[in-house]
Amino acid sequence: MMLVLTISLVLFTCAIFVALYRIIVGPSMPDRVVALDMIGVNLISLVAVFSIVLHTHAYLEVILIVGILAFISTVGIARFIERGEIVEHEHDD
Amino acid sequence: MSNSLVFFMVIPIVVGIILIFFRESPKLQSWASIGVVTALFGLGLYLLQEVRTQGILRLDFGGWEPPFGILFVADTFSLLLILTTLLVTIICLLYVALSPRDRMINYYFYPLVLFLNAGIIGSYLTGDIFNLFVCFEVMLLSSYVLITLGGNRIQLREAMKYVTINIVSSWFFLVGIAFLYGSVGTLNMAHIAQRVAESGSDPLLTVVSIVFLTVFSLKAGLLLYVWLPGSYSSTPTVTSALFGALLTKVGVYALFRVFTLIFNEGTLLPTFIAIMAGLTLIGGSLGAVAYTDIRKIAAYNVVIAVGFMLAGLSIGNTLAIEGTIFYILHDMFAKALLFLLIGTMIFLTNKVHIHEMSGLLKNYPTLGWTFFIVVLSLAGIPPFSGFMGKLLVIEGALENGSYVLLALAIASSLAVLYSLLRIFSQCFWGETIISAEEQRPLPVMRLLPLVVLAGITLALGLGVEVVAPYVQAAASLLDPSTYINAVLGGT
Amino acid sequence: MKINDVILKTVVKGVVLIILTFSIYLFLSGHHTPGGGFIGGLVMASAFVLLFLTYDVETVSEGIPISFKKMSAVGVLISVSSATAPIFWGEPFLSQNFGYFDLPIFGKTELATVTIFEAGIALTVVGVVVNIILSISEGSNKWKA
Amino acid sequence: MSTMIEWFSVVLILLGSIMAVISAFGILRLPDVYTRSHAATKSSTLAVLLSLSGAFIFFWANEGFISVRLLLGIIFVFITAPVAGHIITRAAYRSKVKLADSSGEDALKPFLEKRSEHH
Amino acid sequence: MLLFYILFPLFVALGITIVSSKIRREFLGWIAFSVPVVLFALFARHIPTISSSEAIRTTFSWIPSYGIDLTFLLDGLSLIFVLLITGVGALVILYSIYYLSSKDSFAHFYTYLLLFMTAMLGVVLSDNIIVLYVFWEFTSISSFLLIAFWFHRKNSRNGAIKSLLITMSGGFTMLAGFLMLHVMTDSFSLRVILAELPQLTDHTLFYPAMALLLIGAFTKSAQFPFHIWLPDAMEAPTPVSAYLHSATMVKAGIYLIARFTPGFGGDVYWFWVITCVGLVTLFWGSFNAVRQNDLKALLAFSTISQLGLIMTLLGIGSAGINPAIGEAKGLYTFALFTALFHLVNHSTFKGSLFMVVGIVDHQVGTRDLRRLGGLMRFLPFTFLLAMIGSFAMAGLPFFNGFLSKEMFLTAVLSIGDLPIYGGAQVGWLLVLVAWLASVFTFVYSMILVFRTFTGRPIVDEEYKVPQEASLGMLIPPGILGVLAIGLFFFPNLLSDYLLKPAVEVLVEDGAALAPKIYAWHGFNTELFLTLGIITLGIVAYLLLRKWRPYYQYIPSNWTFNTLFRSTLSGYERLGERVTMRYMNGNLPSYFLYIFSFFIIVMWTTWWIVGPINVTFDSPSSMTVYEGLLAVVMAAAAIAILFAHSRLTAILLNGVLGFSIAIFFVFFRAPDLALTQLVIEAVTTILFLVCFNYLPEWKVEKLSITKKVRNGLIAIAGGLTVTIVGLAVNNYTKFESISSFYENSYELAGGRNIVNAILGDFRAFDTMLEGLVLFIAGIGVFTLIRMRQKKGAEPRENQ
Amino acid sequence: MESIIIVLVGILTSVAIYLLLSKNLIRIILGTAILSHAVHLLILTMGGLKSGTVPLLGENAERYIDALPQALILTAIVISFAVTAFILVLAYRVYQEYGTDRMDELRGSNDEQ
Repeated sequence: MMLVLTISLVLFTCAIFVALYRIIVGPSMPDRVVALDMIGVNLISLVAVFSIVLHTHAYLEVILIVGILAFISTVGIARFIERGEIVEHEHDD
Repeated sequence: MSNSLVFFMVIPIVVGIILIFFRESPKLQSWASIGVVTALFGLGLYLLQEVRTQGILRLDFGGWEPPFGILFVADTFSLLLILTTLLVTIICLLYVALSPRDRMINYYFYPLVLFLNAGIIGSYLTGDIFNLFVCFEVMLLSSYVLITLGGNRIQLREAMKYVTINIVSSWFFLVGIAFLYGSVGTLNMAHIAQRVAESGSDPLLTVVSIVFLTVFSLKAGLLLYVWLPGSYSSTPTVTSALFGALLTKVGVYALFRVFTLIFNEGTLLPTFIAIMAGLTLIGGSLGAVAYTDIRKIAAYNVVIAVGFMLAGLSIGNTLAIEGTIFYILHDMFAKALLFLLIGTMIFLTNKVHIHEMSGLLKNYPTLGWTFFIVVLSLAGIPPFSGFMGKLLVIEGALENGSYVLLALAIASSLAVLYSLLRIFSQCFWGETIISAEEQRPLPVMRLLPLVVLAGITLALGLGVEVVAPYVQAAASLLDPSTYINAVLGGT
Repeated sequence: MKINDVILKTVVKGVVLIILTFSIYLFLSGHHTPGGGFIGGLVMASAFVLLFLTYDVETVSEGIPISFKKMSAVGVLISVSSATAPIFWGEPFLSQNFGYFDLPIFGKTELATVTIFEAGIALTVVGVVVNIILSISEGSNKWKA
Repeated sequence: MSTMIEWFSVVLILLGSIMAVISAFGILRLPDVYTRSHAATKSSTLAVLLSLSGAFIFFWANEGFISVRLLLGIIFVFITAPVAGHIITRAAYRSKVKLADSSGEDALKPFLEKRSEHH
Repeated sequence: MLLFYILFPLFVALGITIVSSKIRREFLGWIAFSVPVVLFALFARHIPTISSSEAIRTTFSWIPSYGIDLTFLLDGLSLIFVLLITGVGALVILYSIYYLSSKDSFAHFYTYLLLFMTAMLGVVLSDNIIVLYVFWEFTSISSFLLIAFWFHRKNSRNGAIKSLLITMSGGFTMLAGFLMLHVMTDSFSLRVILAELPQLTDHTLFYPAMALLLIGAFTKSAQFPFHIWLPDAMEAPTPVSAYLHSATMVKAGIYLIARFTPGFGGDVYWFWVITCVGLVTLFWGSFNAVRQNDLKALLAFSTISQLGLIMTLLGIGSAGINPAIGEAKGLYTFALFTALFHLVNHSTFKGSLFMVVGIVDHQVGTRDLRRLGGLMRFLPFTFLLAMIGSFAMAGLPFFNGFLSKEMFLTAVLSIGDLPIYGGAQVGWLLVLVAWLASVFTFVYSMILVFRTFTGRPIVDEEYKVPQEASLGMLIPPGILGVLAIGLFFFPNLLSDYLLKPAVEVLVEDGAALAPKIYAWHGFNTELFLTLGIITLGIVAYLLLRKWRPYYQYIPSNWTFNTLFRSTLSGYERLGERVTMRYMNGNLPSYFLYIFSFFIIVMWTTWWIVGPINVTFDSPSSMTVYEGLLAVVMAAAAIAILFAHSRLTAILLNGVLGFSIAIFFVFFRAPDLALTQLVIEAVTTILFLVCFNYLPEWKVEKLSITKKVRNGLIAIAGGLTVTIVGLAVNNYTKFESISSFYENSYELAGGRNIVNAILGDFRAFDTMLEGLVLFIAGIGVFTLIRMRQKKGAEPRENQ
Repeated sequence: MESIIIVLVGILTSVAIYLLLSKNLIRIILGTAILSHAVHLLILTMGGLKSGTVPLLGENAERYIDALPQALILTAIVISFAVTAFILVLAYRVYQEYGTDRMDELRGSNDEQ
C-alpha cells in the first residue's frame, strides 16, 4: 500500500514539475496562470496523500486552503491580465 | 511581579487606538496623548524608586515562569531610558500642540507617536530576545509611517531607503535569533546569557554574536548609518526630533544589553565595536561639515553621538559605562532640542542652507541663545549636560588605555562644535536680512518647549548629583549576574 | 470595456459562503487543531478579497456596510483589553483562563479566555488586510481622475 | 473489510495521480493556452476529485473519521476549478493571446467585433 | 564665601539681562562697574591675611559621587590674579561706558563681561581641577561672545570662531590631561595632586598629562604656535581687548603653568619646553609686531611677545623646584618672582596702551598707522598716556617695565649657569634670542607712540578733526599709567604684599628667597644689555623705512595662520568629498556596504576565533520529494533573477511561497503551512494590485564588473548564512526549552501546541504582532490619502 | 535534511541579496520577500525538522516536534506581510511622485529643499 502511495506521490510531483516548467517557459501569461492553477490542484492531492502517509489529520485544513487560494489567485491574476486593475472601485455600468 | 510595568506599553497602545476614532478632533488627540505620556512619566518615576529599594522588577506575562514565557524586566538602566524617552516625547508633543495645526495631525500623528513610544519602551523593558524583535517592529512600523507622514515627496523617497534597509536589518535580526535558538535553545535573554556563559565562549557563539552586532549596528547607526542622514533630514520637524532623540538610542540600548549581558566575554567584540565606533566618529565628523543643509548637519551629529556612545561601550569599564549612560540621557534631550530648533529655523525662514540665512539672532534672540546652549551642550562643554558623560568616558578610556578612541572622542567633540558653530555664526550672527515686516512671528508658546529642553540640559548638567546614584546603579549592567538572578532566580 | 461576469459572480457567492464557514471553523478549532485567530482572520479576509475581486468596491460596501479600519482598531482593542483584564483581578498581565463547562446542548465544552484574545486578533487581521486592499484601489481612482 | 476499502481508496488515489500526469502531459504538449487550459482544468479536476475521495474513504475506513473538511474541499474544488479555467481562458482571449495555428478559425471574433461596433 | 564672590558677577549679569529693557543704558554700565569695584575691595581686605602665607578656603558640595566639589582657595598666587581681574575689570568697565556707541547693546556687553569675570575668578580660585576646567571653558565661551560682540562683521565672527576653536581644542586636551592626573592620583583636588605629582614621575601618564596640560595653557596664553587666534581676536571692541588680552584671559594659561609649577616644576622637560616655547613666542611676537600697520594688531603681537616673556621666566624658574638644584635655588626663585612681577607690570602698561589705542580709534576713526600721524596736537593727554605705556613696555627707566626687563635679563643669563639641565651649551643662544626680541620690543614701542602722535598730521577731508577724549575714557588709562610709574618707584610694596606670598606658594621658602627689587644694580651685564637694546633700538627705529620692507620677503603662506585656515578648509573639503562619495543616496550602494560589512566581519571573526565545526550531518533523513522540492525552490529562486517580466517574477515568488508551505507540511508544521499559504496568496494579490500603478520592469543594464561584484557579494552572503547555519545545526550542547510546551493541554487547555504558544505562553508577541499589522494598515491608508497639495510650498506645514 | 534546507536557505539568501543590489524598486521588494522566505525556513530548521510528530497533542506520539520555532515563524510571517504591504504601497507612491522606479534616479542632491 505504501508503495502505491509513494508512486502516486511521485506522479503528482512530476505533474507539479511539468507545470513548473510551464510557469518558467510561458510563453504567455495565461499559460503560467493555468500552470499555477494546476500546481494548486496537484498540491491538494499531494497533501491528501501525504496525510495518509503520515497518519495525521493535521493537514486536512491545508487542502481546503490550497483550494481556496488557488481559486482566488487565479481570479486575481486573470483579472490582472484582463484589465490591469484587479479591484474596481465603481460599478461596471 | 509588578503589573504596572506593562502599563508603559499597554496604555499608549490603548489610547492610541481609541484616538484613531477621534480623527476629527485634534485638540482632544493632542491633550489626551500628552496627558497619557505625562502619567506614564509619573509612573516611571515611581518605579524608579521601587527599583532602587527592591532591585530589578519583573513581570512574567501570563504568569509563565521564565524562560518559558515572555517577561518585562525593569532595571535602572532601562527605566532611566524610559523616563527620558517619555520626557522627550512630552516636549515634542507639546511643540506640536502649540504650533499651528498641521495636516499630518489628521493622519494619525498622535496615535503613531504613541505606538512609537510603546515600541521603544517595549524594547527597553523586554527580557526576551524574540519579543525584542517584535517590539522593534512595532517601533519600526510606526517610524515607517511617521517618516512618510507630511506629504513631502522627498520624504517618500528617503522612506523607501529607510524602510528597505530596516527590513534587511530585521532580517539579520531574525537570522541571529534563529542561530541563537539553534545553538542555545532558548529565547529568554537571561537564560541565553546563562547558557552562553556555560558554553565557555564557544567560537560558534562568537560568530553568532556578530550577526547581532550587525543588526544593532544598523539600528543604532553604528558604522552602518547610511540610512540615517537622509531619512532624518527629510521629515517634518517634530518627527526628526523624535527620531533623532529616540530611535538610534534603542539600537544603542540593544547593543548595551546584548553585549553586556550575553556576549560579554573575550576581547574580540569590544575591539570590533571600538573600531566601528572610531570609524563612526570619523565618518560623522566628516559628514557634519560636508553639507550646507542644516538638517543634514544635525543628522550627522546624531552619527557622531552614536559613535561616542559605542566608544563608551567598547571601553567597557564602570566609569565609561556610567559616562555613556549620562551621555545617552543627555543626547536624547539635546538632540530633540537641536532638531526642534532647526525645524523652527526652517519654519521661520523657509530656507534650509546655512548661507541662505543670516542675522536671526536679532530677530529671534531667544531662539538664538537656545541654539547656542545646545551647541555647547552637544560639544560637551560644562556646565551643560553633555559634560559629565564626556568626562567619565574619557576617564574610562584613560583607565583602559584606549588612547585612540580618546583622541577620536575629543576630536569629534571639536567637530560637533565646529559644525554647529558654523550654523550659529552663519545663521544667527551676521547682518539681519529679514526686515521687520517680513519677519514671521514666533509666538512664545512655540518657544516654550525649546526653552524647557534647554533648561533640562542645563539642569542635567548642574544637577548631576541628583541623577548620579541612578546612573551608578544602572552601570550594574557590567555585572550580568544581577540581571540573571533577578530573572531566573524564582519569583 | 464591459465584461460580463455572470458565471464568476454566481459561483463566488456560494464559494464565499464556504470560505466564511471554513474560516470560522478554523478560528474556533484553533486551540486543538491547526487554525486560530490569525489563520481564521486571514481566510476570512481572503473571502472578502475574493468578493472585491469579483464585484467592485461600491457594491460590496453597500452589501457589507462595515468600516474595516475601525474593525481592525476594535480588534486590537479587544485583544489588548482581554490581555489587560486579568490585572483587575490581581493576576499577571495576559493571564489566560480556561475551564470546562457543561453546557445544555454542546455537552462538556472547553471555554477559554484566549478565544476572546484570538477573536481580537482575527478581527484585526480581517480589518487590516481588507483595508489595505481597499485603500490601494481607492488611491488608484483618485490618481487616474 | 476495511483493508479492502483501504485498497480501494489507494487505487483511487493512484488513478488520480495518473490523471494528474496525463493532464501534465497535456500542459506540456498542447499547442496553445486554450487547449492547455482544457487539459489542466478538466483532467486535473478529475485527478483531485479522485485522490481526495480516496483520502476521504481511507480515513473513513481506517479510523472511522468522517472529515467534513475533505468533503468541503471536494465540493469546493468541484465548483471552482471549471470557473477558474473559464476566466483564465477568457482573460487570455481578451488579452489577445494567439490561438494555435491548428485551431482553425476564431469563431468568437466576428461576433465581438460586431458588438464593439454596436457600442 | 569665595563662591559668592565668584557668583556675584554672574548674578548681576543675569539681573542685567532681566532688567535691561527697563533701565537707562548708562546706568547698566554703572551697575556693572560697581561689581568689580566691590569685589576688588573685598579681595583687597584679605591682603594682610594672605601676605602672612595663609590661605582662605571654602567648600561646597556639587557632585560628591564623582569627587567633584566646589572647593575654592584664595592664596598668594590667586590673590594677584583676582586683584588684576577685578581691578583692571573695574577700569575697563568704566572706560567702556564712554567707549561704546549708542548703537551697541549695553545689556549684552555687560552681561558677557560679567560672565567672563565670573569665569576668570573661578579659574584662579578653584581648587578642584574639574571645576577649574568648567570655568576655563567658560572663559573661552564668554570671550567668544565678547570678541563677536559686533557679530554683523564677518571678521568679528571669524575671529571669535578661531579663538574659540583653538582655545577649546586646548581646553579639551587639557581636560584629558586633568583626567590623567586624576587617574594618577585619584583626586581632583589641586593641592593633593600637586603634593603627589613629584613622586609620580615614573608613572606612564606623567609626561602625557604634562604635555596635554601644557597644550591647554599654551593655547590659552597664545603661545607659539597657537598664538594665531590673538591677532584675529582684536576684532573685539577695544575695552574687551584691554581686558581679555592684557590682564585676564591670556593670563589664565600663565596662571595654570604657575599653579602646576610645584607639581611638574622639577622636571627637565617642563623646564625646557616652557622656556623654549616662551622664548620663541617672545621673539616671534616682537618680530611680527614691528611689521603691523594696525595699532591693535601691533598690540596683539606685542601681547604675544610679552606673554612669551612671562612664560620664559616661569620656565626658568621651574628649575627651582628640583630638589637637586641646591645652592642655585635662589636664582630660580628669582625668575619665578620676576614672572609674577612682569605679569602685573604687563597688565598695567598693556591695559593702558589698549585703552589709548581705543581712544585713537574712537576719536579719529582709524587705527591704521599709515593714515595716522601728528595726533599729539589734538590728543595731548592721550599722547602722554601712550608714552608712559610704550616706554614701560620698551623697558625704559622710570617705568615699571624697566625693572622687570632687567630682572628678566638676569634670569635668562642664569640659564647658562644651570647646574643640572645642561643649559651651559645653549645658554648663550637663548640670551641672544631674548636680547634680539627686546630690541624689537623697543622698536615697536617706539612705532606705537611716535608714528601715531608725531609727524605730519594726516587728516583727510573725510575725517573730522579729532578731539581729546572725554574724561571718563582718560581716567582708566591714566590710573594704569600712574601705576606703571608708581611701581617703578615703590616696587617692594607690591613685592611684600603680593608677590612674595605668591612665590611662597610656588616654591618652598619662596618668600625668603625672593629678592628685593632695585632699580640700580650697578654696572653689570644686564645694564649693558639694556643700553645695547636702547641704542640699537633707536637706530633701528630711525632706519625703519630701510629695513621694514624686507618683511614682505617672508613668504606669507608659511604661517601657522595659513596652516589653520587650510586645515579647516581642508577638513571641510575632505568631509564633502568623502561623504558625497559614499553617501551617494543610492540604495543599492548602501546594501553593498551593509552586506560587505556583514561578510567581512563574519569572516574576520572566523579567522580570529578559529574553526567552527561545519559538517553536512543531519539528524533527519531526506526523502525524494523533499529533495525535489528543494530543487524546485532553488530553481524558482534562480529563475527570478532572469525573469523578463515582473509577473513571471511574482509567480515564481508565489511558487517559492507555496513550496515553503509544502515544506511546512513535510516538516510537521500545519499551522505554518496554512498561514504561509494564505499570506502568500494575499501577498501575491497585493503585488498585483500595486503592479497596476508600477511600470513593467526593464532588464537591468549593468556592466559585467558590477554584475560580478554583486554576484560575489550575494554568493558570499548566502555562503556565510549557510556555513553558520550548518555549524549551529551541529551544535547540540543545549536542549531546547520547548519540551515545556508539550504540557500545553494541562497548562493552557490547548492541544495545538503552536496555538497555545501563540495565544498563551507567548501571547504578548501575538498581541504586538496584531498591533504591527494594524499600524501597517494605517500606514497604507495615510500613504495613499495624504498627498502633497499641488503648488504648496515644500515645507510650509511644519 | 537539515543541511539541505540550510543550503537552500543560503541559495535563497544569495538570490535575495542579488536582487537587493539591483536598481529596480520591484526587484528590491522581491528581494526582501525572498529574504523573509529564507529566514522562515532557517528558523524552522534550527528547531530540528522531523524530530517528532506534528505538534498537536493527542496524536499519540512519543515525541513532538519543537513547536516554539513554529510559533516564532508565524509571528515573523505576519510581520513580514505587514511590512511588505507597506513597502509595496510606498513603492507605488514613490513611482507616482517621481515617475521612476530606478533607485539610482532617486538619490537626491545637496541643494534640494
